[in-house]
Amino acid sequence: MYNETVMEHFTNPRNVGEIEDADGVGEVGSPQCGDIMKIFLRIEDNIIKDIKFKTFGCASAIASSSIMTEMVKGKTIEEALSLTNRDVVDALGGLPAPKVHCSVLAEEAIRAAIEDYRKKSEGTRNSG
Amino acid sequence: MYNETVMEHFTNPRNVGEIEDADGVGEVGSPQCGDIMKIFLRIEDNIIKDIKFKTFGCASAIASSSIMTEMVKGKTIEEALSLTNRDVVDALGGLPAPKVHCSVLAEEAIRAAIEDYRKKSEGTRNSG
Amino acid sequence: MTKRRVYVDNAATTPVHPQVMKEMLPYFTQYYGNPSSIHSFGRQAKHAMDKARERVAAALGAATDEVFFTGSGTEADNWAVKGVAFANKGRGNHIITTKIEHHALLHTCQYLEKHGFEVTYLDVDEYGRISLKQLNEAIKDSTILISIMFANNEIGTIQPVGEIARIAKEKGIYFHTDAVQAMGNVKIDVKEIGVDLLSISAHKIMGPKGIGVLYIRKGIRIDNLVHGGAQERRRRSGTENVAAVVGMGKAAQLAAENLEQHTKRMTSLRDRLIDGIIERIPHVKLNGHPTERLANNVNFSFEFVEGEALLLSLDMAGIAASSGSACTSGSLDPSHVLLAIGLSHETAHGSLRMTLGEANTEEDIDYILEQLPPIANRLRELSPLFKQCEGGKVSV
Amino acid sequence: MTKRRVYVDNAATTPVHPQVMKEMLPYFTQYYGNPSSIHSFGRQAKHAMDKARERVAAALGAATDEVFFTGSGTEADNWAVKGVAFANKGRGNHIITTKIEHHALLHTCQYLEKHGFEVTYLDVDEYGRISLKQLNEAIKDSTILISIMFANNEIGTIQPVGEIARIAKEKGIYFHTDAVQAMGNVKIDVKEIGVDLLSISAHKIMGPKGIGVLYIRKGIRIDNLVHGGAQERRRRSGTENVAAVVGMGKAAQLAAENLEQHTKRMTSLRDRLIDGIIERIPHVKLNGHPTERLANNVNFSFEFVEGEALLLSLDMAGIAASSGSACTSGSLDPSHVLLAIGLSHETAHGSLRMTLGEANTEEDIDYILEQLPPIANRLRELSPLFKQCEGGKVSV
Ligand SMILES: Cc1ncc(COP(=O)(O)O)c(C=O)c1O
Ligand SMILES: Cc1ncc(COP(=O)(O)O)c(C=O)c1O
Repeated sequence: MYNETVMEHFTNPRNVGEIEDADGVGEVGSPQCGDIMKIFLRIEDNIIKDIKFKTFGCASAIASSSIMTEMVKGKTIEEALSLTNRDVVDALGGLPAPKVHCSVLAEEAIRAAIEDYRKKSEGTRNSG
Repeated sequence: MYNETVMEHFTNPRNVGEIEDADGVGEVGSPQCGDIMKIFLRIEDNIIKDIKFKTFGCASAIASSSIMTEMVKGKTIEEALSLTNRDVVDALGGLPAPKVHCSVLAEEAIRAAIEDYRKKSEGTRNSG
Repeated sequence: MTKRRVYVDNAATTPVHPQVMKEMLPYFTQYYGNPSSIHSFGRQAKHAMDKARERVAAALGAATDEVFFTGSGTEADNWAVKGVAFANKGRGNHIITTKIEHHALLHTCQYLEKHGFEVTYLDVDEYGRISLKQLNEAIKDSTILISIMFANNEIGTIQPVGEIARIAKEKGIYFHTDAVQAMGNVKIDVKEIGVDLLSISAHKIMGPKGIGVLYIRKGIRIDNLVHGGAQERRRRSGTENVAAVVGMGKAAQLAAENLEQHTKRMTSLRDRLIDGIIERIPHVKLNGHPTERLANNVNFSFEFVEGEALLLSLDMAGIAASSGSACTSGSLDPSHVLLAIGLSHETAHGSLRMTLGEANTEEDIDYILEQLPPIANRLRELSPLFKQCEGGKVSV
Repeated sequence: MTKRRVYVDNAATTPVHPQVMKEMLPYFTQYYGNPSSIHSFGRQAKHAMDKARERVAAALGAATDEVFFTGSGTEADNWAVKGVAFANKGRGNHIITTKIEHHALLHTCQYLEKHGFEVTYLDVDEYGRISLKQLNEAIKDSTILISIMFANNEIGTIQPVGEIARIAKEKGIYFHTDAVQAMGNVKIDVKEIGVDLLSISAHKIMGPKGIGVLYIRKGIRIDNLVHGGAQERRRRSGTENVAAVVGMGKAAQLAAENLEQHTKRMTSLRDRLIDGIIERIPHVKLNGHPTERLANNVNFSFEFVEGEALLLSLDMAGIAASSGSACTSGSLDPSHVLLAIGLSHETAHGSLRMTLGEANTEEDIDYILEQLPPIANRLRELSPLFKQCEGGKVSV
């Protein structure tokens, strides 16, 4: 069903966990749909210094989260925002058709986390 | 499909043939239905001295003809007329349900031949 | 070291029993005749069909001419419901079934709704049992068929089919039951139950796939589903699948003969697995009825984790299980059965079904009990829905 | 001395080819998973299904997602005709077929006539061919489906399916062909023919019984026949019959690969048998087309004798043949196909079909040619329709 890359990321997901006092947190999906992805960002100088995730979902959701965190870690915010779900699918070497939405979730999750970071930093800027 | 008695009568039918100048001849069935039975009788003193048949039809039609000729040979006309298709089926040790009509044909054939004999002998009596 | 492989997905399908295989084998290459042919090859095949039909009839307490072979359990279900519906539409257009039927039943009913029939889908309680009171209330003058499954394929809950049959008979309504999962795990006697139509499938009882049986009580008005040649006393056409029919005959015979011993063993393994999971893993919920459940069915919800991830992790440990019915595990929707017993969507997503079979041993169960806790734990740690407290205690 | 057994009823059914059997075998007891399951047992089964589907697609010149496995050729025929009829009844209610279709087609059409559809049954000529002119004339604005068999199961006559397809396409009407008998005996390329739907059955091509295929061209509007789980891309429900699907795949592959060599050998054996019978037995008539006929089909009428008696006598000599289609030989009515080509009832009753297969040899043919004349002769002597002239010459 899944290729080796997907299975490898499912079995040994990278960057699992939470970041305390993260600069940005994004959560997408819903338990009803069977997938929730939560992303924690540590950002310094517009660069994603650290990223962690927690995912409730199937193997492809976990693998998509994992590979996405690898792809954006160390990148600028703009680079991270240019990531598409297609990039995630390609990096995983493909996903079965009914599972492609998991890669969409990964794209949405990193965007949500960055948006949260921007809101927070605006807040900081405004109040600072 | 057929029991051994039926197959034996089909393979080695008794009293096959025709009787020249028979005292009575009966033919029942039709080629459309796939069965024709023709019976030839030699009758002396009200007794069936000889009987022959020719049958176009399936194995059970041939077996029914054969065993029927054996059952009535040497019998009086009245005895022959009392023969029913059930007797034929029983003597054969049973026929598959869709083939029971073959035994009916045998009953009808002997009746038809006897009727022909009676008509002919009435004719003889009347003219003699 | 070869990895241990533990197959606990016997409600999805079972291996063919060696004795069943042995009886089937000659009918592929040696006795290959068409049972409709009158020559010796055909008669051999016909004879085998007759014997298989007798065995199935004996296993169900039916007469041989009430046993009709079909191409699957699904076809038997389709035939029962569509056949009765179309043949009796002069009498009424209302059908009663439940919310927890197999898709073979549900999608057939939905199809009939598009063709002028009205269908009532009965609720079930938290254990998956229907209410006889609700059934009684649902019956109308136009009701022509009640179709309620004998035992559920996901949660194993057994329905009170005898009482349903009594209600149906009283009202002069046909009663069909899908006994695909019940067969081999529960005693089935069609006359004792008083059922009019009953479906089974061979591949759930160590027979081959692609063969089912519909029991049709004598005198039932029912249309054909598959038209053509005169096979199955003109009621179900197509060259008979002789080898599979022979396999169904043997499988049904074995299922009936070994019923008591089999269910005793399954119950003991099942309870060892249920108790072991409850002991070892927090935040789990047994789905289905505590006692009125199939001897081989274990179904748990694991809070905070998703079923497929659980399945794949177990699979990597050599354990083959399922999350809901075999048919839904490819889908994205949570099981309609788990929702019907009142689970939330996320709890339904985290369900795991393990259905035991002939081959399973206590060692298999212990292996599962060893593998499952760390797997559940790992996935929970990945899950944003779950927070591990520092003291090792678990909270949400 | 063991009696010689010569099976020449390959249009009724065939033995499973050893290579087919070999590929099927592991899927009963070893790789027994349900292809819908996501664990390794399920994936093995799924993989086997995929491979079989590719093989069938390659054999028919179809895409893999145009290949749908069914429980039989009969089910494929039922599905094609009912599925198209019900899905397109908004566009019209008229179906065109022929008088010589298999019962799977005819009885399906008769059923549809009871449900508001109008069916035209085309005549055939004395060789069993339809007239394209009559077909053209039969087409109305309300025509939604033309279903005409590729090759006839009784007399082996092959229809001009390519030209029928062109006519259908021109008028925007779906064209289905029952290729159950054609498969393995005629080249089939669905794209080349331009057909929309096509049925085949494994057990006619040395595959197992109980498995068929319906080719459905992409974009065709068709209802389901069997509702339930999501198998076959939601179009045909029921746990996949994996072993049989594997068998169908291999059988289709072999049929396509060996086509040329097989038909060459069959044609030579067939003609040896036809010529031999005509030489040795008076008052016989070859039924079917002299050239546009299946390579393995021999069908004669023997005047003055009845077919079943002929069959049983041949059977006692170890020769397994048929009188009309496998499905009609249990019945009492003469074959509708033989009546449609203009035979009288009695001539139709006296028909004998011998359909050759892979296992047959020249020695088999010579054995038949040795056994058949005295058998025909004996039955003719029993027949009141036949009189032997004294000089040994034959008259009626
Ligand atoms: C022309 C034709 N169509 C359909 C069928 C039905 O196929 P099956 O026996 O697989 O149902 C047959 C054979 O019985 C046939 O010869
Ligand atoms: C309760 C129930 N009904 C019907 C079916 C369908 O049976 P089959 O797979 O033989 O079509 C199944 C299994 O898939 C089942 O569990």
